[in-house]
Amino acid sequence: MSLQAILLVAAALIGLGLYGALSQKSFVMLLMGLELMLNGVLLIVVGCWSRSTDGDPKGQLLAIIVMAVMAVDMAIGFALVTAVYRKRQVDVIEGLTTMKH
Amino acid sequence: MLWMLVLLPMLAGAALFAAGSERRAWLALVAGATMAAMVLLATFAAAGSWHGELLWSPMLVLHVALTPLSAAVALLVPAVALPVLAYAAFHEERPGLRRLLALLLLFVGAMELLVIAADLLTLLIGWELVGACSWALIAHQWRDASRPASGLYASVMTRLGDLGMFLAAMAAFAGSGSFAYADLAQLHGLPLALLTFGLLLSAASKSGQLPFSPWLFRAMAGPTSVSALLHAATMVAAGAYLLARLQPELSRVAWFAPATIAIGLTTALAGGVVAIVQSHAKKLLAASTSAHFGLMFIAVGAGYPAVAVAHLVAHACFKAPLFLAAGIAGQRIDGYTLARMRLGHALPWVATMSGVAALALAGVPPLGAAWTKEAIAAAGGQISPWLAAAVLLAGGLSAVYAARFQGLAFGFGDPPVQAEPPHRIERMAIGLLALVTLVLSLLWLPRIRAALGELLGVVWPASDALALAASLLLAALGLATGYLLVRRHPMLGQAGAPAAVADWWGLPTLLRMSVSMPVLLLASAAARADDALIDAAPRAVAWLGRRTATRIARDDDAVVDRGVRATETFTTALAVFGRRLGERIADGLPEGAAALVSLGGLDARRLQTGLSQHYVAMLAIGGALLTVILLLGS
Amino acid sequence: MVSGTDLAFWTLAAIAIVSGWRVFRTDSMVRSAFLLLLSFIAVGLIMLLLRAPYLGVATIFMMGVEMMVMALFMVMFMMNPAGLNPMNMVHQERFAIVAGVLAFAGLAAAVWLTDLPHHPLVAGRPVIRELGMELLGRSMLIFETAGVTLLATMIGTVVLSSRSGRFGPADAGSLPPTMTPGGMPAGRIPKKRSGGHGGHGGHAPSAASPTAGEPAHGHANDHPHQPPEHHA
Amino acid sequence: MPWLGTLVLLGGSVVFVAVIDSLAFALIAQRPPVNLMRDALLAPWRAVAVSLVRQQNRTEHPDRLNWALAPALYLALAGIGLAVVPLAPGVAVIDAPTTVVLWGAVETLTVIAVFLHGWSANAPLPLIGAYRYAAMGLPIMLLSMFVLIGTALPAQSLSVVDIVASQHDVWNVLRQPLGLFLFLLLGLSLSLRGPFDYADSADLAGGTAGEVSGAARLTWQLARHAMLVAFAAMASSAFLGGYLGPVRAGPWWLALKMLVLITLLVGAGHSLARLPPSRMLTVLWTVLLPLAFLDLAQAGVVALW
Repeated sequence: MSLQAILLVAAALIGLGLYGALSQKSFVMLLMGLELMLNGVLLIVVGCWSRSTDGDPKGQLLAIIVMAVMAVDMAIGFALVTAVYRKRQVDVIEGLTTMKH
Repeated sequence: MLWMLVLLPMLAGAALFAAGSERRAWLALVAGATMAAMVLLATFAAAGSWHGELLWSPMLVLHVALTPLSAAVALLVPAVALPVLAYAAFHEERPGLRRLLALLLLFVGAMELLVIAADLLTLLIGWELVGACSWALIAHQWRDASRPASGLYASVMTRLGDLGMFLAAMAAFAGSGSFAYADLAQLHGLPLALLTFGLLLSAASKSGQLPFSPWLFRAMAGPTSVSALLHAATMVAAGAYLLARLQPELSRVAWFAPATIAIGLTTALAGGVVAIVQSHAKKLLAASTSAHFGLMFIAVGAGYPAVAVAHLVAHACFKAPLFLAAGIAGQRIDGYTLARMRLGHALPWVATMSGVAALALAGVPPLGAAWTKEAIAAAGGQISPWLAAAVLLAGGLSAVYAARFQGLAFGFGDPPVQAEPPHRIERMAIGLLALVTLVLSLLWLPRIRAALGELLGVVWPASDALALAASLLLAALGLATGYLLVRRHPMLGQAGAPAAVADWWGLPTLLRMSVSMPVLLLASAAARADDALIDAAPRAVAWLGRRTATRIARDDDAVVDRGVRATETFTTALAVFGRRLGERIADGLPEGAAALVSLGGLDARRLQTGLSQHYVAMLAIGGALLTVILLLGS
Repeated sequence: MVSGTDLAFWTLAAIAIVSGWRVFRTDSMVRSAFLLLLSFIAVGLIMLLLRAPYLGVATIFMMGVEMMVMALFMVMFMMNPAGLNPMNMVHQERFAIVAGVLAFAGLAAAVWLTDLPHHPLVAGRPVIRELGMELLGRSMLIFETAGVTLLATMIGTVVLSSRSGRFGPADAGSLPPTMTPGGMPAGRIPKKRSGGHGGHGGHAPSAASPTAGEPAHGHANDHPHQPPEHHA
Repeated sequence: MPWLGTLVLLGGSVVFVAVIDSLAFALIAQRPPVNLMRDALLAPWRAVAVSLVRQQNRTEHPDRLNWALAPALYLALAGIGLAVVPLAPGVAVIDAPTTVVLWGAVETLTVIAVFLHGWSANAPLPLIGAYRYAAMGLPIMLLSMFVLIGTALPAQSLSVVDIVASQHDVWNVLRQPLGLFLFLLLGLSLSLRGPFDYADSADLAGGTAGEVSGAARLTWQLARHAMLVAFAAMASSAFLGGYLGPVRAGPWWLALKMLVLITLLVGAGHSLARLPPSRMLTVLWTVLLPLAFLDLAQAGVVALW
């Protein structure tokens, strides 16, 4: 279980997440893609903390912050989805066409 | 524990402000209870000789401690503030009342800090806090634009003196490496002289001595209770108290005593005359404050700080009720012009109490203030009989304006207009202070006086029967003169020369004439000299340069012209060529660029699809590009 | 030679990646959510292997809640509530695949080409205590900032998702779509206004309680924001 | 061998739960006299036998995998929950420094297990039960975590072993009396019981378990009982001093406390009425959750003092 292996797994998760975020039509699935990417980020942080920092507690702190970011991302994402749904009865990305000048 | 004396009112002020209630009774209760607690605390502190230290940094330690003298003042401050604050809660206007009370509490706390300070740094902190609070208090009714200006004026005036305080603190630190009073004894020579100069300057400015006196008039813009507190026990008292507290150290400088006496005497006499001709009730009292603090300066200069403090206490006890009474009278007629008052019928209780205080101001035995004035005269007499005489004369002057104040403000004029009597609390506040003034009469009893002297550890100056008789005579004469002035010239000081005198002998104008105008004149003269002298050289150089240039131009025409003709021929040829090929290039470049940009614009517009997934994709591509750029950069 | 830890790691890594992939390859969004949760749990267990016990368990704990909420939202906003019909909802898929592969390749190359430092955690170090000390000690400000951010998020979420009653009826945006153009909202029974009793017809129905007393929505009390029903 | 002890405890307590459940049912539903042998001691076994021979139910197009896995997950979670509880000083199957957080994860995943159980049947009533349970389970889980943090404060540790040890002088129920009450509500919710049974309630004709029968239903009931046992162990460890007792600390004290708590919870589950879900949600978010904050603040003050 070398650091390289951990980072490779994280890279795979990030790649999968990016694929999901780009390819999914549903807002909620898009959010899932983002979450999967953050999952990889979390793994990178914890892996680097455990393997290359002598266990500096700041690494754990960073992981906690990443978790907070995940929570914020989810909450705001769902709130936006709800707001969009209320306004336009839309739950897929294609339905939202007003974002241009 | 001694810090509590400072913290208690400050915390109470903050709590009062935060609590948010505007009810008068509640405000009076909190402020009064705080002051009562402080009186108790100060008593315990004096009895238990408390002291405290606060380690700010290894270099800076804040000390507080009580000497007998400072204990007396520390006790006086809350004792006077108690009735004044209660009065303020019921007298002042409703808007901002909570802020006023909170600030007053803060003010009292700052004053206490100043009083109990045992080193120059603590003193400086208290001093600055008092100054800041006074600014806020004078400018309390800020909706009237003139009041913040007055506050600023007073603040700047006293801040000028504060520079002296900074100078003193720096000198002390430079000389002894410490701020503590206890280490001031190590100072010698220049640092000691600087310390004395600085402290004298700041004390004179705070205590409204000449030439700083005018700020006291401007300070009258504040509410009545603020004036009462300012003049009786805080702020103004700080100057005289400071000199009395540090007199042993300062008197080691030879010129300290003469300088102090000179300042004090000038202010006492000039202030007395100003008060006599003043037509504004509060300003009359303000001028009298300056005069009486001048007397205290004399006592300190003569080497009797305890006498100065005794007079400070007596003065606080009669000046506060006078201000409070003036406030009630002023509220009744909506202004402070003495000639319009004559409220003896309308306000019998207030008039009586004010009468007691006015007698004390006049220095009529057996009131305590008379004895302290005698003591100052006796102290002065030890230096020179003339000084004693001058003090007695100043006392006579105060009898004149005391009689004038009482006669004009609370004389019996027109029958009273039916109006609501002052609030019970207001009357009680004045009554309480007048009662204390009466109680101070006990000072005439030798046994009490001896006991007090023992308590304070001082010897009172020996009194002189002749001086006492002269004083009585002068007081009687003064009262008679004042009465006559009331009868014959009620309008005195409203116009003409007396009016000019009433404004501190035109000192503010004088300051303007003697300081600002000369500076301006000097500046313009300097500018003119600059033009005439310094500009001459550049002008000469310029003239020379012009001459040379003309010469060179004339010589060169021949040579240069030939070259120009040749150039013309060449240029013509070039232009003919350019018309054929250049035209095409010059047109083609911008047009081609414009076509490209418009194409790019159209393409860029196509990017804006309004579909989020495309934006997300662009974000991803942008992120990737950024990464590549960063990689290439490293 | 393969140790037990290595074996566990590779197993968990495989679970994390495969379930992460299946998230976007399953027909049901609920299954997607729980597959994502499985991926998170696998990563959390990997964290346990990396001697980060608090972070690992906290990840599982937090993601459990988050994915439950996510599943609820899925069901709320998608076509088939139970999520058991086949479906494929993707766009620009080729581009997405290329982007994902490129991202992985780039990151993998970076990992491969970098000389990674190796200062592993010393065994027996009190990592949880250290984390606590860090959070409530030197990095208090950061931690508090995160807290304030979360608070702001809560407020923002409520503001964004609550009904806005300012420009029209309170439920103007939350009515279900119509089945026919210009028709009634789906699932609504038109209010019968029989004038038989009393006959004061000027009494407009209150917009605040549009569903009150409608038997078709008797169970709507459980779900204040009833999802639209698609009878496709 | 702590795991063996834990297993014994689990088995015994599950039987006890079944018996006491039947007894309570008999006492409430039937007229006395109750035949103790028939109605309490043998009734559970009879139910087991009936379940085993009954045919498996089928629905249209269910999610078979999750349907089968959900009861197993539920049972496994109950096992993990019980495993963090120490049987004697320092003796627990899982003795890690973060077992309280692990218990929180168990609570969370329980919500998911129940949701999956209802959802995967692909039938309306189980699905409604699943939704309702998810809506109820999240706030009550939040609440329980606040309460549990309150018990971790005096121990200055996130380990259940340390929490029990910290109650040597005074039990946590005395330090935060409100906490035990709030925590017991979680127990009702975790084991789908009584006033907090929004998943499998009778008004949904059995809710998430409405479409299962036979061995699958048996497993599900077993898991419910096991979860109640795990919860009782956790509650008695976190609030009532676990294995600690006046004389000779040991697992018997834990067992005794668990029996008391189980009896209490079963009784409450049978005798208390259920609120409508919307009202219960209001109560949870606006009354009970603030109460949990209050409890945590109070526990904090006590811990500091």
